[in-house]
Amino acid sequence: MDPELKNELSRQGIFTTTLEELYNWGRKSSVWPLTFGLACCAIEMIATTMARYDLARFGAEIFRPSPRQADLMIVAGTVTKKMAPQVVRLYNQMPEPKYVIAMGACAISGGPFKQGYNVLKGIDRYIPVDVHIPGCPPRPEALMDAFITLQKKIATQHLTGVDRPRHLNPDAPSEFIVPEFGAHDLEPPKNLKLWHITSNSSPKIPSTADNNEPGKD
Amino acid sequence: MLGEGIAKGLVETARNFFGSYFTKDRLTTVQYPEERLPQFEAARNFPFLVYDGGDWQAGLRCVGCQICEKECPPKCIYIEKSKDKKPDAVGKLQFYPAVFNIDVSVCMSCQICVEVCPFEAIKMDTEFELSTDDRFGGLLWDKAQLAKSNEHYRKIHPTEAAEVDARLAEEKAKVDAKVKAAAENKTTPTSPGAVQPGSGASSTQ
Amino acid sequence: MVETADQLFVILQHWLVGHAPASLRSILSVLLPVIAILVVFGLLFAITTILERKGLGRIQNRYGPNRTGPFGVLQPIADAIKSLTKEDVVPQAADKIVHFLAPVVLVLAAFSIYAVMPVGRNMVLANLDAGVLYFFAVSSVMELTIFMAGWSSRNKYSLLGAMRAIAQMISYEVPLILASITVIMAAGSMSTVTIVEKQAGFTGILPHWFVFTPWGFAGFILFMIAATAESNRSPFDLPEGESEIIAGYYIEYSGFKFALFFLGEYLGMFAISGLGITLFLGGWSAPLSFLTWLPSYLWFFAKLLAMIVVFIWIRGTLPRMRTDQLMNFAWKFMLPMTLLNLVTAGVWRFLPGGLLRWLVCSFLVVVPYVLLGRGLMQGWKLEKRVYRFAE
Amino acid sequence: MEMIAPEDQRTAQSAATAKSEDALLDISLGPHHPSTHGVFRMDVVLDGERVVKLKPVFGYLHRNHEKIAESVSYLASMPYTDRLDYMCSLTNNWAYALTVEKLAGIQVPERAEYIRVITAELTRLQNHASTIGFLMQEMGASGTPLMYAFREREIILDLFESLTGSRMMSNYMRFGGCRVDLPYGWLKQTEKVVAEFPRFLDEFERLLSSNEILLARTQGVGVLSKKLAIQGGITGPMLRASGVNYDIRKVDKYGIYDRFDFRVPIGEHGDVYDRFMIRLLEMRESLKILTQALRDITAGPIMDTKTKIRGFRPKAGEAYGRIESPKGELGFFLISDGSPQPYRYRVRPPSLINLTVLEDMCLGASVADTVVIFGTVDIVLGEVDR
Amino acid sequence: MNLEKIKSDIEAAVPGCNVQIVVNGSPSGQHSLLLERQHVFEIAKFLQDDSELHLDYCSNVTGVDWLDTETSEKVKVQRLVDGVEQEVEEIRKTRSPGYLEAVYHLYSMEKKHGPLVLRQRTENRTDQINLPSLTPIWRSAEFQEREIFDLYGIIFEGHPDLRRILMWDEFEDHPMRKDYIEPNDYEYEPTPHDAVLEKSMQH
Amino acid sequence: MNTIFIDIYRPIAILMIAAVCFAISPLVMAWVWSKKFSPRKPGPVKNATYECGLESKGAALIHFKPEYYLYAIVFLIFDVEAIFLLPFAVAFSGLSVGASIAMLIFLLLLVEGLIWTWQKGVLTWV
Amino acid sequence: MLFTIFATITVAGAVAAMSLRNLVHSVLALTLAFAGLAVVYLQLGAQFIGLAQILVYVGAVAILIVFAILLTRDAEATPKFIVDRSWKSSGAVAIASFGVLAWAIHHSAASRHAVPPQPEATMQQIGNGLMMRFALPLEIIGLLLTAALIGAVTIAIHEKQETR
Amino acid sequence: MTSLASCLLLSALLFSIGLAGALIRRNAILVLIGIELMLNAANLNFIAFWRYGPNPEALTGMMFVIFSIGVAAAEAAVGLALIISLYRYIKTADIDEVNSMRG
Repeated sequence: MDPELKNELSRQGIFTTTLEELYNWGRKSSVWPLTFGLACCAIEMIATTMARYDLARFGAEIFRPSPRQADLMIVAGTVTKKMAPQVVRLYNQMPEPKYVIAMGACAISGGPFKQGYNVLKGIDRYIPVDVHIPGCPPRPEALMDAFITLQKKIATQHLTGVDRPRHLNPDAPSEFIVPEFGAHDLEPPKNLKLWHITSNSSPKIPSTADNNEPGKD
Repeated sequence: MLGEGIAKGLVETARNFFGSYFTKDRLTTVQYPEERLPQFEAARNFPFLVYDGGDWQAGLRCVGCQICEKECPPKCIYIEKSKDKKPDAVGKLQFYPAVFNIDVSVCMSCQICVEVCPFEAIKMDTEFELSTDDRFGGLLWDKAQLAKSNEHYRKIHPTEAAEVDARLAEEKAKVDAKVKAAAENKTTPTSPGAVQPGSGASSTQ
Repeated sequence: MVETADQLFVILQHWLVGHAPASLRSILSVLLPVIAILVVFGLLFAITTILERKGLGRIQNRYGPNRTGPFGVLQPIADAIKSLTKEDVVPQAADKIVHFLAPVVLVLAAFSIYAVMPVGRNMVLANLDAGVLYFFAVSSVMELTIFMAGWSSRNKYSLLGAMRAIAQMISYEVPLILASITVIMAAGSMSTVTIVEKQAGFTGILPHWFVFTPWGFAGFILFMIAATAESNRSPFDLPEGESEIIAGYYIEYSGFKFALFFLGEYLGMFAISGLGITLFLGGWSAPLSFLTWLPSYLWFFAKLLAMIVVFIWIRGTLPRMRTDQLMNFAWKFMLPMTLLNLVTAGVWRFLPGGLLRWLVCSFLVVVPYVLLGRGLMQGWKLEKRVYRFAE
Repeated sequence: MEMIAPEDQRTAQSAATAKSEDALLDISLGPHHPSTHGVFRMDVVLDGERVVKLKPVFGYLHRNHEKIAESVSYLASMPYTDRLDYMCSLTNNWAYALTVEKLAGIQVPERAEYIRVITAELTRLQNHASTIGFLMQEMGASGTPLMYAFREREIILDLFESLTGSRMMSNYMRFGGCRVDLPYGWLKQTEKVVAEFPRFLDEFERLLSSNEILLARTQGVGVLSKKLAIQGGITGPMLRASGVNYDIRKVDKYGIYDRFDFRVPIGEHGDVYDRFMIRLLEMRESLKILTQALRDITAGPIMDTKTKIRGFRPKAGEAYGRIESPKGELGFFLISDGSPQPYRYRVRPPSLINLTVLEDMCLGASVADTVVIFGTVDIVLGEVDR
Repeated sequence: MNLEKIKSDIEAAVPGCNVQIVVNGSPSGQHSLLLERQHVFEIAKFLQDDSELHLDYCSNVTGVDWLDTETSEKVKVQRLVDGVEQEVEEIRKTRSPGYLEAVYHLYSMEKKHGPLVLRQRTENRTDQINLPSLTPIWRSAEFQEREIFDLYGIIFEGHPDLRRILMWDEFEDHPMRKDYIEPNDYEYEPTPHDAVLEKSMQH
Repeated sequence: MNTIFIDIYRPIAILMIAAVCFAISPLVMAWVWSKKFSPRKPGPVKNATYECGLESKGAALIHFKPEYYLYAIVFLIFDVEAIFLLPFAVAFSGLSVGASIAMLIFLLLLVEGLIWTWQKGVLTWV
Repeated sequence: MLFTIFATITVAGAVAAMSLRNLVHSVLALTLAFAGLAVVYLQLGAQFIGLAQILVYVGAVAILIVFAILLTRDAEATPKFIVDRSWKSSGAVAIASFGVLAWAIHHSAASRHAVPPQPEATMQQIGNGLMMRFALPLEIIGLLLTAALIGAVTIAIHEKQETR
Repeated sequence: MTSLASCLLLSALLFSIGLAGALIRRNAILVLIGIELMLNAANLNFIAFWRYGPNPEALTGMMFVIFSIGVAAAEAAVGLALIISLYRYIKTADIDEVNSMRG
């Protein structure tokens, strides 16, 4: 709906919430995270729910210990290769719609521990991530910012149409391959359906172009 | 006696419950998006590059010496040194970073780059609202995103920035004096040929 | 005027029924209160969830949900919408039919209890002669549904939780019934309405509630402890002991089925609080004689809310007990105390009124409490300790 | 999809054979479990609800800290130590700095020592507070004690942030001192916090320490005998709760701890309640130290001027340094070959070694107790698995 | 604690044993005793039980990997033993087999002294990598020795439960060894570096 | 006779039917929603039994200790006792001392059983 | 009409209880049968009995059986043969007994009485009756319950000590 | 249509189902369930005869059922205890196997 028109209507006191908006409002106002802490960021995640920051204000204090009742997986901390299958399995066991916040550098890319042999270089190799929040660890406010970003993202999702989110699309997968432990590494080391970056064969060239290059001739 | 300790505990929680309506101590929540805690001066999150003056390309203090790149523990900085030189903050001709990327998805906010930088060029920002759904584009910051004015630096770390400014001014004075002395000795400037005509440094200044 | 306000809903019901076609009248006269029960207690559930979250928040020095709608009051609706649209996952290994039936039967049993709940003067759905027995009979079905939920999920934690739940609920059911029997003895009836009416009088300004007798007071305390355990509330929330067995018997439930468990649990809590109010706190009657002008149902719901607040308060304070302590407490403290209380209630009747009766009965209640309490504390070797320090 | 490790298969088989006899249930608590402090896992064999066997499974947070540290410079390991025991990064910093100082023979200025003591004791305060909070959470106390603990922790974290710039990952200490001097007004603020902290302790004690349910849940549970504690190399409050008087602050007198007058609380029974109370009492002693340190702190430099930050190359050799971190003896063992990177970098993690006796403490306890006993060990996975 | 005295005490208590003092060149002055594997158990028992030493607490167990190439580290340690004889050391440099080492730091909780550093060395890095376990004497070594087994591959004989501890059981390598090659999963590296690149190139 | 039966229990029956509808209607709504918009996507991992993120091993057939059963016995006996106590309690206000003593004896008999079980250690959860 | 419905539920529950393979399902079906029977009691005007039936049978006996099932673990793993080897003859006996009973009911004179009005059976009456006329049986049942408690516990506790 | 006859018929049906179950099923617990059903059938008879009998005021039938419930409970407790006891010894609740083991 046209936002101006909506404003006009709501100013006139007319209740104009469409089904889609109601649905999105319900989803975004009641996001129950999975009790799921991995490492350092988990403490900041806990701090976010504590009195000073109080994530509960957004209706998200019900940290559900069982994935069946959770909506949001906050991957808070380093995902090691030993833990990765469990993370993916937990994600798979969550019912749709489900969201993932990759909290902190480790969850996004392996972060400072990226060079470790047992550290997964980013959880988005295995599961789709909705919001990334960098930081090591991100402040509680930053996590709340990520949460608000997620809420905004949910609010703009469409119920029908081609751009509808994954959980409304019957063809989109809802569970992803769970890696297995191999002799040297995880098998497979990444989910190729999700991981779109091809191996940067010439790593000296950054993957994003620098626009404002003063010295480039 | 059975129940006494429980009663004590109940009194304690009740006191907190009612206290939450009266004292700030018992209601510590800061309602984040609207209310914010004041940032501490020392607070740090991710690095940024300081530039002087109005133009970020010209005023960038960084000389591309790659010390921070080497010292960065998680190796999240990527620098390509320029081939040419341009005058730096104190007016000395220096190299500058042709490419300066920081992968904030790796950065551990340890501030070591700031410590090791001899040019006061890289400082820690306090911005933390960086959540994005763009993993590959949104979290690799290039020079343009990293460059922030000295005024910004002064705003977030006033005490530290004042010290830095004083030190730089001193150095600049020293260099100026030297240049002056040199100019008195020789009429030609030190190395004007190094500045290429097409480079951003000379054209924008 | 006072009378009209008191009987407002009864009059409304009659008026509505009177305007309905004759063929529908009989059914409508039942359907209206039934719908009222569903709506009122359904709403109360919603209110309680938000009340609990905000109340716990305040206890914990924070706000609690306050963004969804004004002051966060729309939070339950958002939760409901979310739960409704959530995918329903039934584990492969689960016993699908029982898995489906468990929450439904739980809600069914929980709502059925309200049939005998007098929420106001002339406001009871069915005034059964054996009303209290009906209450216990129906609530005993809830134990079975919890077992169904835990067993059908085929999950180790859930089965562990279900067994804990049953063991706990059966252990506390006996004290619960025995504590209620004292009131039945005094009231001479099992009809909930009669019991409330027996407590309607006043001495001075104080009401004739059963809680204001030695055995009634002890019975009320015992009843409330047992009620907390029956409704699986903290500190007796072992069946869903989050820190131990993750989510207990409903670990495998998602979507609205999970919400139904929440609903059933809260309804059970309201019901048992309602029974406690009916039995000990004078049901719908006013607490002080000069307050009788307020409508009776208001008093009932005020008392119910007070009970809920106490439940929330306790939850916000106490850590959870352990299975063995819980069971020992039930059988070694609650059961003897309720039995003694039963005898006390008998003695109360046969003694002449006056101070002597009070003294004797108080003695009968307090002394065993002190002895048993001491004994239990010593049996568990609980003590405050003094520590030494090394320099 | 077959993911059962051979060892698991073995235990599964042995449990299966045992099952036919005694009908045991093997259940795993973790890696995703609300009260395993992250990703710890306990493979528990239950007889009814009694634990008959408990095998801790580690490695779910093995982040290769030691390997990474061996490939980066001495200085670059400092921020990594923050992430070891991420509840108390400042003591980790200190332990590492202390070891490098031993290795290279660096002297620390007096003011820096004071700052180290102050920050370390503040760290101890917030760590113990949150440990007790988490312990209560594991006992099922709906978050209230944890919230109170974190309320106080936030106040201390504010101090840390205003000093070091970060709430948790301080990266504050350097070989031969500290990174920055105390900001203006910090000492005053700290004094205020220290003066007000006892209020929280009193509140906590009123809320909990005489609560019958807590007494019942903790007294006589998870008893750790003095002998076993020494045998198992247990350190920290857990050791002292078992009746051993061993506090590295007193034994090694590292830093300037010999200047302060404080006592070491010693438990008698070695059960969960003792461990709980020892932590509470230690917080009071920490406050004493803090009061003295804040009173006595001297002006002066905060860094040893001879020490280089960049290009730091200690002589070849090795050193083992240890401090009393809130969780126990935190040691670092460094072997230098003269290059800018340590040849061997080893962390002696108190959390891991305190878990040695976990099974002994938990045998015969119920699942609920197991969780609580585990809570009193006070581990942080970052340190256990590194 | 006087290391020489301890050495002589040990040699008196455990006849026939051969204990060397390994001198530490750093200012820390923590010199260590190198034990040979036949008598380790008796020596450890003696250290624990001796009324004067009473080293009842094994604080730290460390695995160290010394490569068998002609590394300067190895030689430097040797040089410090020999002091000034640098020419002799050059000759020795031609063949210096690597070995794995386990370092124990012992303290006494009773007497409050320490540390005493013990070392055990394997014969080489490939096949003869067994060492006697000290877990039966100091239980605190249990997880640490398991960790060394996991990360360095030293097989501790007599350890009650020698399994991998940090890595998964299917894992075959010993990642803390100096010659371990990490799996190549640096497909995405926005800030590529020499060290990282090298690692990638190794595959 | 049916009329009396219907009069008494019809409200309860309607309440029960309404309660079932109350419980099932959201489930039906959820089902309709899933049909219309958000398809259910079962899968082998998603529908596997949850076990702390690990693959579930072994069947969830927990063999419980006999304690549970002992408690159940005691509970059953006291439950039945309550059945006898309830009519007594209703009639209590009109009863003589003798009848009350009869009930007391009945109670004492059961209390004796309780004490016996207590001493046997049945009531001690292990 | 209503009677037929509840009778059908009861019989269906009973049949299901006796024929389902899974024992827990059997118990759940059994509770259904008990509940149906309780409704029949209510219908016959015996409110107290009907509710007591639910309280005791659904609330307690069913739980007891569930515990027993879970204690005898292999019972839950459904065996291949759930019926006796001599099921044919046993079934015949059952059918025959039903035939005889049905025949007797059909031909009994009792069933041709006029239906008397609903008798009064208030709790008050039951209580008075129990305490006056049936005081002795009450004591005896008390004794029986105590004996059953002690007996059952003795049988079960024997095991308990053995397993220790 | 409710009448004594239909009550009795229901009772007979329940009794036969219980009997059939008790005879046919192999599991001892189910046998006990069958017996429990038969007891209930008897209870139903008592209630039916009390309701339709000549002297309902006496409450005899009802009292009988109250006591019968008590007896049934006691029976169930002891019976199941026996089954559990048996199971403990010979690890089966299967009556056939119990028989075969006894020879």
